[in-house]
Amino acid sequence: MEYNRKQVNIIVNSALEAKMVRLANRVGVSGYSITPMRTGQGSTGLQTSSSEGDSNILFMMIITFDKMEQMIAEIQKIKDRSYPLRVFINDTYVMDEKDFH
Amino acid sequence: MEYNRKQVNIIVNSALEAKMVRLANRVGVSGYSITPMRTGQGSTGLQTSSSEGDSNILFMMIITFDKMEQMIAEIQKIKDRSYPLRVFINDTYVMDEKDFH
Amino acid sequence: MEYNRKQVNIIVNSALEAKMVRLANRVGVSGYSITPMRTGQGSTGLQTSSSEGDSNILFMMIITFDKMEQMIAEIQKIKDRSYPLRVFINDTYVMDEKDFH
Amino acid sequence: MNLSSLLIPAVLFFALGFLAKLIKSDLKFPDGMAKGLSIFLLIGIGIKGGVALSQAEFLPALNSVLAALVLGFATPILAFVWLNKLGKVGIFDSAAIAAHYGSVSAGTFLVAIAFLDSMGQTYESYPLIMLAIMESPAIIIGLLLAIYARSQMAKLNNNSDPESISMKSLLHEALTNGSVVLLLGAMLIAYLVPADNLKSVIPFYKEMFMGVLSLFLLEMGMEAAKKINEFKKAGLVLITFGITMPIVGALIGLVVAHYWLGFSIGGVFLVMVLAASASYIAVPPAMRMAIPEANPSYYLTLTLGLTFPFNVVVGIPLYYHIAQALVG
Amino acid sequence: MNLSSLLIPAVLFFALGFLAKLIKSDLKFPDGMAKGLSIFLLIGIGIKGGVALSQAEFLPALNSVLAALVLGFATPILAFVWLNKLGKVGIFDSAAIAAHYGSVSAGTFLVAIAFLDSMGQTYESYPLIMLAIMESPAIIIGLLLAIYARSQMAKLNNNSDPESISMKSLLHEALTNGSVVLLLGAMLIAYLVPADNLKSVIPFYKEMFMGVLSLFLLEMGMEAAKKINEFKKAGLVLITFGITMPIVGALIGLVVAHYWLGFSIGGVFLVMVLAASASYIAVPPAMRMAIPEANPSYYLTLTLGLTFPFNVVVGIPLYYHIAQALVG
Amino acid sequence: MNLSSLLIPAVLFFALGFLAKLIKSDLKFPDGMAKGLSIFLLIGIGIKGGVALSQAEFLPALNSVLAALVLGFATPILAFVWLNKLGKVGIFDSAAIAAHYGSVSAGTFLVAIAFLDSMGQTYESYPLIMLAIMESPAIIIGLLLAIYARSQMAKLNNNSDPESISMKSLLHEALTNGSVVLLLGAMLIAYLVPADNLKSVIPFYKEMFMGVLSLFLLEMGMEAAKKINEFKKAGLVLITFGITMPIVGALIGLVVAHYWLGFSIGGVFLVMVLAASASYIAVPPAMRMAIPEANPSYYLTLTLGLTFPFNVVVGIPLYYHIAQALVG
Ligand SMILES: Nc1ncnc2c1ncn2[C@@H]1O[C@H](COP(=O)(O)O)[C@@H](O)[C@H]1O
Ligand SMILES: Nc1ncnc2c1ncn2[C@@H]1O[C@H](COP(=O)(O)O)[C@@H](O)[C@H]1O
Ligand SMILES: Nc1ncnc2c1ncn2[C@@H]1O[C@H](COP(=O)(O)O)[C@@H](O)[C@H]1O
Ligand code: NA
Ligand code: NA
Ligand code: NA
Repeated sequence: MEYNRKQVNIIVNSALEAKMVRLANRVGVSGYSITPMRTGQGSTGLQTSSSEGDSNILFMMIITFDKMEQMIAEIQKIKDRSYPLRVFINDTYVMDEKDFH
Repeated sequence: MEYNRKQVNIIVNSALEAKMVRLANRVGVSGYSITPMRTGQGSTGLQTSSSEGDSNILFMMIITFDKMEQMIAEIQKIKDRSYPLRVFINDTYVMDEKDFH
Repeated sequence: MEYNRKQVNIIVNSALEAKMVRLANRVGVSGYSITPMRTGQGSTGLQTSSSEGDSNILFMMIITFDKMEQMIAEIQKIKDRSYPLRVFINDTYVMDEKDFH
Repeated sequence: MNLSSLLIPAVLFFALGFLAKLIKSDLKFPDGMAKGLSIFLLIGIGIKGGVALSQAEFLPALNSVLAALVLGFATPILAFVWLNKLGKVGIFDSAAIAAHYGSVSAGTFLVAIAFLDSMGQTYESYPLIMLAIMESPAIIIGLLLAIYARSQMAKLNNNSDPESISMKSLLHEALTNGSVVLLLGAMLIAYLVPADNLKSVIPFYKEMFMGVLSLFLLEMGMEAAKKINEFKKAGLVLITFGITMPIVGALIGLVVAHYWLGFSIGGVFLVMVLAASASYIAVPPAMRMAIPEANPSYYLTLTLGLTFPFNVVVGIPLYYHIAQALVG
Repeated sequence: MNLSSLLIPAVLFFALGFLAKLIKSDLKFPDGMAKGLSIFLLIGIGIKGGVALSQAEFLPALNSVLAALVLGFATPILAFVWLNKLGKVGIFDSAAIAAHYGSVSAGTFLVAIAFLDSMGQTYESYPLIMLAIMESPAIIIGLLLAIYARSQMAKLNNNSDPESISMKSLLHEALTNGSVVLLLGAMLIAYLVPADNLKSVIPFYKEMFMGVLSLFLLEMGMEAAKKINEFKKAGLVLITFGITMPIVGALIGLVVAHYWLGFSIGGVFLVMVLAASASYIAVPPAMRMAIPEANPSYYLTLTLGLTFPFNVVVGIPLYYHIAQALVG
Repeated sequence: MNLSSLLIPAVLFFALGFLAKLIKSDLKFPDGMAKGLSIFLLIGIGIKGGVALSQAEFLPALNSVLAALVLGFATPILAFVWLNKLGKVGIFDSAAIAAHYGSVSAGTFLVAIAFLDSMGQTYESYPLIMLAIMESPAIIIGLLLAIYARSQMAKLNNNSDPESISMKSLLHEALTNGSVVLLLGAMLIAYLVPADNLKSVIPFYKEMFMGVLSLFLLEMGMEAAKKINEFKKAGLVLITFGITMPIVGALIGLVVAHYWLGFSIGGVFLVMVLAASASYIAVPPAMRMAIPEANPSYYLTLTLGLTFPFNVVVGIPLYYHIAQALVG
């Protein structure tokens, strides 16, 4: 358990999924995972997955600290254009250094 | 990454989803997210999502330490009435202080 | 929040789900949870859930440190046989000591 | 009764699903498919029931409803006494399991219909109405038993303040259950809508019905097989109960349908199946909510893993044989 | 207009879903079911439209397309002025909401068709083509309004560099929208494919259509009811708008369909419904992307929680009554 | 061969899906929808096959099965030699890819059937049986090649102990594959069930078949387009293989179907399509499990992103043209 990584989690409406993928490619992360969410409640109201505009995804990347810093800078730009990305970051250990970067 | 929050995760049968929502509203958290799970194994046997009574959800809230303490107290009351909530809590950092509280 | 546990997360193709379940039973963990993922990008390309061979799951176990060490040893054996398991581990606190072990 | 009567798609697809999991096939249904199929089936059966109701005569319909209520209230009490008093099963588990066996399984009922259809055997339409009625009473009985159990427990622990549950929330639990709402709702809709307007949805709900049922049973076969590993935890008392209770239920159903309702072979058989079957879709979430003290793996293992396959493969031809012998 | 005209399965299933959530039933549709059903419906309606198109005469078809474009561009501008200038609603929210009301709701349109069918009332097929056309213009108007809004904001903040959006990406957003692609794509396919080849998919898309619609409306009834709690946040101006805008829209549709297009009662009624309805599937994701500054809970609450139920239950019989009075 | 023969809904929906992703539409199918549709299609095709089997004559049926086995065992070996010996592709990747090309794609086969139907061209029903047979042999060959590869590797590394795999688990992997179980299971059911009993599920599996296929191909068109970005990683050898191997396969199929089985144009064409097609549903999970050393992005990109679209758009009319020239 020596390999520290940052687990960057973004909760965002599924309409912005392609935007997130482009972001990940721009920053050049080694991978990402997308999980659909059934229901979400927040400042923009209840989202219940009845249609694409009403659905959240969890966009998750496990990356190095450096990549995380780049990522945060890019996310900030998107947030500045009023896109409501909800971002939280967990410390994580990875079994294989080369799996996630 | 100065903004510390608690990521409170509750694994619970989907039959109790409405109960969890009421709980979150009672405590007054700023939001929550619900993810369906496909399969779960635990002390109450295998749950494989074949029907509502056979399905788990992950009910997740990112909240302040204070809210977490209130939440835990409320959850304890529900657990005392024998509802099998499986609760685990992660430390997390949020990009925007006002996003999660 | 005194009860420390390890949250062991494995991202793996759904074709290997049964293998993971057997692993968990062999090590003797108290439970596990499986969440389907919609999309994944990594070294083996894009996975978009169009079929079983094209789908990822998140296989998650919350266990003690000792169990985690056993688990990692077993996972390593599987990885040595070239199965691409992506493993990351988070620290977590559990509300009830007896819920997760 | 010859074996070829079991050669109906519904039963064979169930067997295929069961077998698939026994040979450890990696066959999987996508998440939510079983739930989607069961929503379709409940609506389809509700519509059938509503059409039946709109064509029914008042007195026999009323009689059927009464009989359904009697069955729905009596069988779970019998099951509870059996489990708790005779079988020494814990009081909460007994209450929860009893609620499942007092309620009905639409899946089992539909196989029974397919079985009759495959033999060209006619039947009264009243059992369709009874199905919709019989979902709820057992849930109410389950809740009442849990209240009783909690007060017993409180007495035992000298604890004076058992969590009380109001009559209102009790009825709410029983009548707002998702399956009940779909079944009764679709029934009411089919009852209200003029026949001409109903035509537009008939191709969907009627002609596709048996095909959707085959898919549903394929999935349920897999689910039943998955529960088999959990049997060891259940113990002998429960396993015996899971096989003998349906038979006893069927016999009670026989008496009610033959002596009270005076149904023909087909109708008697369907009421037997209703009484013999145990819920594995509608009641589990209700019990999760209402009797958290009970262990869900017991009731799901028993109803889905044992009683459902037993009824589909052994029970249905057996009950038909009995109905024929008595009524025919 | 008598009440029994509302006794069509589509409306009653909507009511059932709505009621289920009002009585707090635990009825749930599996994740993705609503999306799957709406994909089916859009393709089905596209095919209907394509068949209509292949049988249409050129001039009236062209006229309908023009009328659809006029309605699609004019009504969102009206809505925007109403909201922002009269109602003092924020400029971005006004733009986003306007786009929803300028676009159309296929669900509402389908209920209207079921309504006509149940009464044996015939109608022109041109409104089917208009439906496909009317999805996009309002999205474009919404984006243009947002650009305008941003430049207004920039002026206000003495900020000289508003994020500019190219004409190309604007059209892209409007024409690659998933619902638009399905609707126009299926229409084109049905138009191109020789009638004989199309036959193979007809049982699926035509005969099952109303049944699938009933399931979809059941789910949408539940979704509409879930949005009700959010009303308090919306405020009186928006709530009033959500009920009066459809009526105004219907009247504009009436003028266009009657005086310009010269449709019969059925056709006039359908155009009224198109103009009265507001999108809750196609436009929300487009606005999430294009006007992130607007609050999504406003437009989803209004269109799905208020205007959709209003149109289905009150609007449709009302518009028909008006169409009959004027045209009949 | 004129272009209008491609104007069948199946092909056009595939093209629509492909196009939708090329123009970066946000069109999305809900999770699990593609899987659900493919379950339906496999059962539907299995039922067709079972009905065909129950009406087949013994000798030609046996002959077809033998021919299917020969094709299923021979073509993956050819593909392996081609890739590994000629193309210098890594030994594990070669083995895994070979298994995909030795197996078949039900989706491609169904488009071929729709193609024949649209032209009113008849065909033998034996290819339906061959389809069910041809899923498994290539999986077995793939596993055997992997065992061989591992022992080669062990020799290379002077490693004496390659992980051995038993004959039993090898057969298990090939025969419990989800797609194989569905196809063979449904076939067996349709074979066993008396025609009268089967009638109840026919509206579902037969009349809806082409409609469901259109939805499935729409989704697969989107999936194929998504894989296009991955081509650069595949390299020229693999891309060339992905287009020429189907043609070579089709020619082998031609020889087998014409000279050995003596089929008519329709039958020859279908066998060509079987041999030309590559699996993208049944085999990938089997290879994930059995040859973890291979890179899944190669085989999914090739089969789904290249060979499938090639066969649907170019191959099918081409093979038909060849079959006509030779047999007609
Ligand atoms: N405090 C929270 N905890 C967990 N999830 C949240 C929280 N706040 C917001 N979310 C998620 O983020 C989504 C968007 O939030 P919002 O933009 O505030 O409406 C919500 O629909 C939830 O899924
Ligand atoms: N040790 C564990 N790790 C991860 N998930 C667990 C664990 N134990 C239980 N769960 C999840 O919690 C659900 C309920 O657990 P239980 O109430 O013990 O049956 C299970 O179905 C699993 O989804
Ligand atoms: N850096 C990463 N962050 C998050 N998920 C990842 C990452 N890398 C890989 N994954 C996930 O793991 C799966 C398998 O990765 P791979 O074996 O590298 O193709 C991918 O499809 C993703 O779902
Ligand atoms: Na019963
Ligand atoms: Na409108
Ligand atoms: Na092949």
